[in-house]
Amino acid sequence: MWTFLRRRIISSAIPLIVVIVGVFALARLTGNPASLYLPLNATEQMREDFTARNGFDDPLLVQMANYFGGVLRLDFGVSLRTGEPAGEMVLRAFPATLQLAGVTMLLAVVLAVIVGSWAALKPNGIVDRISSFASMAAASIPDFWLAIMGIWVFAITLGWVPTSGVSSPTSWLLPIAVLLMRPFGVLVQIVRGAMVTSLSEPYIKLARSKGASEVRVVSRHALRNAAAPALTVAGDLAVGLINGAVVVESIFGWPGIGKLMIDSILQRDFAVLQAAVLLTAISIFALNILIDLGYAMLDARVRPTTRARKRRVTPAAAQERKLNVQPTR
Amino acid sequence: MSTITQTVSESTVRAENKLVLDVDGLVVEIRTPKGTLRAVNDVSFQAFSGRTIALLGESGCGKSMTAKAIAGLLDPVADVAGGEVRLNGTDLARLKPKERRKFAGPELGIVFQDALTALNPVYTVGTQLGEAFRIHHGLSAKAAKVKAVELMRRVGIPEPESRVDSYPHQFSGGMRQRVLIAMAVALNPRLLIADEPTTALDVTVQAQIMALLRDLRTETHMAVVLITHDLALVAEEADTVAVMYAGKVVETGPVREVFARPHHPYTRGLLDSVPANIGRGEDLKSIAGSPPELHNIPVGCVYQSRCPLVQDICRAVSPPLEPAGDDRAVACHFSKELDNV
Amino acid sequence: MSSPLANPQLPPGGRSVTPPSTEVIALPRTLDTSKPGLFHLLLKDRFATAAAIVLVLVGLTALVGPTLMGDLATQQNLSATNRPPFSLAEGWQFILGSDSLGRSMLARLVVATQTTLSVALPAVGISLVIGSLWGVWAGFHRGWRETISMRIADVIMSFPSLLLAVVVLYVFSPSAANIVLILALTRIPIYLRTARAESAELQSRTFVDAARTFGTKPAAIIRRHVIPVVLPTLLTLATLEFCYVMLAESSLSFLGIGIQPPDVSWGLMVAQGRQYLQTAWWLSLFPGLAIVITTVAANVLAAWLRIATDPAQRWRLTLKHKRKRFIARMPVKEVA
Amino acid sequence: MSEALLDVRELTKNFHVPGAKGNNTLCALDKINLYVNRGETLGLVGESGCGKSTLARTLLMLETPDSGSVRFDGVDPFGLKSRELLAWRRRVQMVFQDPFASLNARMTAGEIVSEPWATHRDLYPTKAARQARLSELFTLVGLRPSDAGKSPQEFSGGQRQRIGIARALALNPDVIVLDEPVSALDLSVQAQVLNLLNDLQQRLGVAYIFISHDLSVVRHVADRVAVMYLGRIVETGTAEEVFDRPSHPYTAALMSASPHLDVTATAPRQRIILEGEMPSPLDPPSGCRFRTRCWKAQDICATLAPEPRAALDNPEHISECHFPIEPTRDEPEQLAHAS
Amino acid sequence: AVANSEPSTGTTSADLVRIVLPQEPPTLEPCEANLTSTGVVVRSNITEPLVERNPTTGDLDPLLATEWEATGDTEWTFTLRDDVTFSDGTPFNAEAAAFAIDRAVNSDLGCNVEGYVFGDNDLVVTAVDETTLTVSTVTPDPILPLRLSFVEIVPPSTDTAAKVREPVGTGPYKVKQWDAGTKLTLERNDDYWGDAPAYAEAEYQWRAEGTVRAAMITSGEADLAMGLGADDGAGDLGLDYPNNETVALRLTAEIAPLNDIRVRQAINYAIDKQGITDSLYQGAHIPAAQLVPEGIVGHNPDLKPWEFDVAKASALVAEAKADGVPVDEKITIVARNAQFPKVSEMSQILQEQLTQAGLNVELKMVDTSAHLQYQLRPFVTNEGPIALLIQHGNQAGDAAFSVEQYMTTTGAQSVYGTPEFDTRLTDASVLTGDDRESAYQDIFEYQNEEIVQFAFIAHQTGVIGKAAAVDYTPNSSSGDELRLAEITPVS
Ligand SMILES: Nc1ncnc2c1ncn2[C@@H]1O[C@H](COP(=O)(O)OP(=O)(O)OP(=O)(O)O)[C@@H](O)[C@H]1O
Ligand SMILES: Nc1ncnc2c1ncn2[C@@H]1O[C@H](COP(=O)(O)OP(=O)(O)OP(=O)(O)O)[C@@H](O)[C@H]1O
Ligand SMILES: [Mg+2]
Ligand SMILES: [Mg+2]
Repeated sequence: MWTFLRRRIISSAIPLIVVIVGVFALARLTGNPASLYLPLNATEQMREDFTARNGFDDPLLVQMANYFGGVLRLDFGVSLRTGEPAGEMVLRAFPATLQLAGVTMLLAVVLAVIVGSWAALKPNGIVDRISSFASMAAASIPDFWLAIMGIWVFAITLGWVPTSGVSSPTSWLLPIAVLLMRPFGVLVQIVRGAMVTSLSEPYIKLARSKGASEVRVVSRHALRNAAAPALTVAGDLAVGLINGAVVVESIFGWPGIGKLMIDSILQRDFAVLQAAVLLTAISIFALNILIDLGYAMLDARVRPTTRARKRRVTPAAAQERKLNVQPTR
Repeated sequence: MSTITQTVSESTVRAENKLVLDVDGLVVEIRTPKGTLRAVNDVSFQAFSGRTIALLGESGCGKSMTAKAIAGLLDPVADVAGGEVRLNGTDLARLKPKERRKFAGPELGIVFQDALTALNPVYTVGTQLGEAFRIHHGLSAKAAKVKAVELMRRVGIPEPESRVDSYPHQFSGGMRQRVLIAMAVALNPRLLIADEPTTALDVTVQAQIMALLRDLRTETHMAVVLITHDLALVAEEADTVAVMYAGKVVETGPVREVFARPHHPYTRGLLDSVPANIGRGEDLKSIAGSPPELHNIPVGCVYQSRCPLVQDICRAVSPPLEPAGDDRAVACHFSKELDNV
Repeated sequence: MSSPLANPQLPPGGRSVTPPSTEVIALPRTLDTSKPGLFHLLLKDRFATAAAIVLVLVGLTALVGPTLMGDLATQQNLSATNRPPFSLAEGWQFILGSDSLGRSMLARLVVATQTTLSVALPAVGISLVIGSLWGVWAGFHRGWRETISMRIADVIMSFPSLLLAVVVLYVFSPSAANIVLILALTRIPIYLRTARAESAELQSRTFVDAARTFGTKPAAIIRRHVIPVVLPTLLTLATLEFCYVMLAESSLSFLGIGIQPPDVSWGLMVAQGRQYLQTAWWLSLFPGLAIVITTVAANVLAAWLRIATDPAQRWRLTLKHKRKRFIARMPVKEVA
Repeated sequence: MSEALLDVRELTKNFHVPGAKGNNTLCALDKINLYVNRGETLGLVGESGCGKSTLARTLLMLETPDSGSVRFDGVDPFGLKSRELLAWRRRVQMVFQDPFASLNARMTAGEIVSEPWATHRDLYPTKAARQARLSELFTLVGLRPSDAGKSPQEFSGGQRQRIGIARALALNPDVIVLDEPVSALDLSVQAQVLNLLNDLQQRLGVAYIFISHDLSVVRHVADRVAVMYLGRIVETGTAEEVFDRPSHPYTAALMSASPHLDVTATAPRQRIILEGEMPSPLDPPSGCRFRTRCWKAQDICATLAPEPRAALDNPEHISECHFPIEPTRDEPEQLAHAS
Repeated sequence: AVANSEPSTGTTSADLVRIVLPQEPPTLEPCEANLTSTGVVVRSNITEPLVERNPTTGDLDPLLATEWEATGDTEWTFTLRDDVTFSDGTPFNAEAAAFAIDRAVNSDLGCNVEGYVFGDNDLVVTAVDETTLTVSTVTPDPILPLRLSFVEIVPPSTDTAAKVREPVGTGPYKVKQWDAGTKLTLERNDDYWGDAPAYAEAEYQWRAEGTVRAAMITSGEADLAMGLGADDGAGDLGLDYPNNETVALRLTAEIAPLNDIRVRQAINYAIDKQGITDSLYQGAHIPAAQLVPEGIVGHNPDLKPWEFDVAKASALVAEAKADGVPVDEKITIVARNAQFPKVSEMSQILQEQLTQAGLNVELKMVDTSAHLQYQLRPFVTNEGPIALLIQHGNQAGDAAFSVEQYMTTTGAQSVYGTPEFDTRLTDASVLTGDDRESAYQDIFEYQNEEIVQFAFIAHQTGVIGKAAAVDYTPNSSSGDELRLAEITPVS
């Protein structure tokens, strides 16, 4: 496992550098931030001073070299906007995002597993149809709209939760509910598909042949096998949450990394942007590695080259095989 | 056809062989886009303790469907539409799922056709072997594991203590098949259904597995329903045979007699297709054509399109399975004439 | 087996009198054609039919809507702003109310359909084509091509797409084409990864090996054997992505970097209507509904299409509801 | 032997198995020697995983060998460049085991059979010529030319295998490698396909390498037989020699293990039931590879790999064993059953 | 006096006033307090200037300085209070004042105040004694005290090399805690020299969405919400106040077709100012005729907004066209996203109305950074004629601040001027009293008649959401400096 980890970490390093270099270059394309940070009638001299002070007049490669040199010393530069070290700002914002994303994903997975499994028990049944519609609709509502609706209904009209902020435990409810929608909607589809597949696998019949109850069959046999595809998709969705809860964070005043990132983009606060991207990219790569580990834990198979002699493949058997590999929706 | 089954039973009940399974007029229907079709059409046979009955037939003739119907494990698209499946006198087909589960394991064990994929890949072999004890005897995980080791030893898996924590993929095909058999016989069922237990295996392993099954049968005196398409295997392993064609049983009887003197042209055709009996370079006698599609079964005899003896009556009237000598029965209008062809 | 002759399945008159009627099961003769037509199948599924109708309507709206209502959609009337919907007092064009500049909501929704689709469809299309071809190529050849492609996918996935949006939209110009570009670029990895996985699996299939034994070139094998097989999966994915892209476009609008007024898209309408949520809910609700309905319809239809075009799954669509238990248990003779 | 159509010498193929612990080199083919003459059938038998398919795939250049040589009509195909290679491709074709997996379900039967011509355009340059040849091929393998428009799902297993055979014949090859062509088929269909193959050989003079694990089938079709075990050919000879007077214990065990349709036998047959299973090719036994399951194994078998040895009475009957079975002395009863 | 059932968060007590801002202050650096986002928290709360402009009367009131007078052409002398200490205990004296002015105006910090209020020239600041301070300029500056009202006084311990995040000042409050990203709390400065403010603590939060800020007022989570729009949903809890901001289109009058004054006039005629204020701002905004609103020195009360007359506009365009002016040339309206409520709607109206007048108009919405490229020198010149939607706020109360920036030929934000106009402007800047007032009034009239660089739209009205539990009367400077001391609990 350690060799696996080492290999993965090494193989993630280059993409990571590419991401940072890309962000670095793209950010510089958005123009000199001088006018944003200097008084409206700043003189040419002031502009030049500003530019020189921040090293924006160096060739891009030199800037990059300086930056990476700093990163190696854990110096991520200073925010143009607040004058704070960018690293500190990012590390402060990141836990908020992580907590939000973590709780959201946890809930999404749990709910999706319950709803998805239930739907899979009777493909095309009434539960399936309803949950399919509902989850799809949930996933396609614009999040900011839902957020403001939620504030209006639950905070103002009903007064159950605070409108926004992080002041009390109840203030988690709305952001999570809003963020939950898309992961939940997508995951329900995936879990359902994987469960339909899993429930038609031969080992389910085997479990039934031992007299296992329906609950046992679903929860112990089908679910564990359906977990792998769901895990992969959940990983992708979590990446989305880590990278992009911008809208929800800015509406609810959630002091997270998404908000910080968009602010630093709009404010051309390059050091903060780069630090934020670096941190999120690292955590995304780490997440991917975790998912691979989780995958291995869920399923002991290393995809061996066991190749049974395929004798007498009947049309029905061929058909069944096909059914088994393809989730219906 | 019930008369026949009775005659069979009378002759075999002789010693200590008791009737364990009595399948009577079983009908299984499958709902498909092209309408409802009968994969198993009025199938009757019996299994006796300590004996092996083989269900023989070509691919798609309904063997597995019959097995699954008996075990109550039909796919959602298939239904038992008629007939009875009595296991020690209880009609399984009429039981509620919950009651039925009580039979699965202690009374009836089944080894599935797609054996190599039937084990759950994410649990250790020990966990899966112990599951039956946990379900039916309420054993703890630890006690179940002890039982699992015992079982593995019983089916001849070397070093069971160390292999009990292995995952299925770490086992070879033959070992997995042993595990599956172990699972099926875990609770000493009175009936074991083995659906093509060795089709995916090498001949050398097949020999091992069949030896194991024979030993287990002798040991626990269970009744075995062996499903296969391999004539030679039937010849060596089974006491009686039921030859199936397009969802129907076309001929039954003691293996030896049926193979020596088939009464049905289909049985005859099958025997003639075996290459071992023909020398190099000569043409084999194959059965021309192919089985009818289930959704398009003709009126009359199911075998009419391939039968060398076909006459007008075959196209109009389906021949019932009727007694034809000692312990034997055949569904053919012209079984008498067969020997003259 | 005490009384075998009392077998209830035997007709009372003995089997020689009446030919057993258990042989032929009543088949619905109308369904004789070996392949029920796709359209026919569609009509049998109420949900899929409804979805198809919705999509056809949306498509038609996008095509002819702007020519019919283009002027109406931009006609401002500052003295009749935020008129509530479902009133004919101002004329039929204000049946869905008017917006904050007194424009007809109906007309704007109609015109926005075209913009929305002309962003979402090309964005999905471009990323689908590029991602799929690339993924198929990478998966087919395995080795370094696969590794590098996957790393590139990683890079795109962990790249802040908003930055890209800001760069493209402010540094270049904020046009629909550029939004399409960004959305397409950032979604390429989705297809890339899926296509790669499927293609890597396919390249070891026997029929691909067979093609290799004729000396067929990889490009030809990909074209003939790989793409047709992965296409259904990718198309299903594309419909899910269609929803994502519409939402992403609306999020961009929320941040002010999406479709720029006076162009109008559903996403932009929701984004701009959000500040009127308490005073004029219809400004954001209707376009929001349009997004939801369209994506749900697209997904329902895609799910259906996938099953319908898959010979192995097609049967699922034609099944009637499970028969009641008592019918299933009826003796054979009564079935016939 | 020099005029053999296909001559394989010392062919070795290793796979690298990345996940495996310890040794990760899997020796799938270990110094294989065999030849095929024009118009004859070489049967290749052995248990699953012994390397039969790998050999077939290597002969078809789907895998590259690590060492050894393949000569086809005197040329080494692995040294050929594009145009010559394409020409060579025409002469060796393959029929696959699984008639369902080897046909692309999204193409029609006609498209499948004419697929090779898309690459070999000069073979039948005009559309009419291709059409004519297609009909001819369909007729040849016992299908109706009108079936060309159907998709594979609409055919039965035997018919599908016929399509596969027609596709292999499309380029008019000299050798067809048949990798378990009938093991997926039902008995009655198997008989039809075997008859077809026999018929084609007689008419076209094509040579077959017929891979199977079913001894009765091999016995029926093969002129000569090679028995493989764990990547090595342990015994070769004419079909009669090998089947009637097996010299390697493994061959004997194989034959003994396969069930027999012998309804006259009164007592259950005595059998050699081999212990255990084939060892992992990642970690083959030292010395003789079969020794772990061999009832005749002695100490020398563990230390010294047996050399190929010709039988006393027949130089073409070669086996690799320190203690070959002498038909006269050894296990007469078993051999009686095995024959 | 609680309007709404209280959710679990926070309580409205006399101890705490909760304010929600549109954005988090980047820093609390006093020398950048003229930036709205910083100043709204800092000014007159944490730090104080020497003198303070009364937003209602426009007069200068004493604060840390008790008296001031011009003691020469270019010199002003200030008499300072002697009873003031900074919140960290250091005493306030002329030394400290001189330090603070030096730091803000003469240092290399690049303070925003420096550029915004003082331009290029440095000041000479001398502490004569403990309570006397002289400030000299290079050229005579009649409004120097007004300018100095922007300089917040900090103790000499303040960093001179870098901007500070949490300053020390003499104000009624001091920073208690800043949970960056989440909230900022100020507490009462118990050593404050003046009257103690009503609230012991003030808590700032920030939400980007106007609707959310309004919702926090209605749900009782905040007492004051800044920067609302008319439709954000504050309802009765929203208080309108004139915020000194003026919205206008700034026309690149040197690029065809905008180089023809008839076209610029046509644009002015084409805009339905009243319609815009009525429909978008529920009549709260006032159609504008000049760059500064009432209450600013130099505002010309006689100027009437250009009448809305599409026919006239079209006629002018047609006339210009007949003279060969390329009126079909594309004119781009550039506006900044989220610059003020409904900026997008307003832009769309403008585009539509200019189009009605027969012009070819496109709309481009950009972000702040990009907007600044258009707004400031060097201007974007390669995109053809541009009508930039500007929002100008004169916080200082004197027209000089506006015209210097927007009307002189070299003004940082001025794209057009004439030498004659420049002379008028220079002359006006050194005048005082009524002369000054009428000079600027003339200037505004002159711009409308001869220059027409702008198409004025409206003087804006801000909306502050105010919970029923607090008393606060907003004034024209509320948006830039929200004086906590003026907030009191409802008794
Ligand atoms: N899910 C299904 N949908 C439609 N038809 C089915 C389904 N399952 C089985 N069938 C059909 O039912 C018939 C009987 O199938 P069954 O599996 O019992 O055959 P079998 O005799 O076991 O064949 P084999 O020897 O290949 O296992 C076949 O014709 C098959 O095509
Ligand atoms: N691509 C591969 N990579 C690694 N190992 C392989 C590969 N292909 C085959 N092998 C291994 O090589 C050995 C021989 O395989 P091969 O497929 O040739 O056996 P076979 O005799 O054809 O078996 P079967 O009868 O099951 O088809 C096996 O152990 C197999 O696992
Ligand atoms: Mg079967
Ligand atoms: Mg093989």
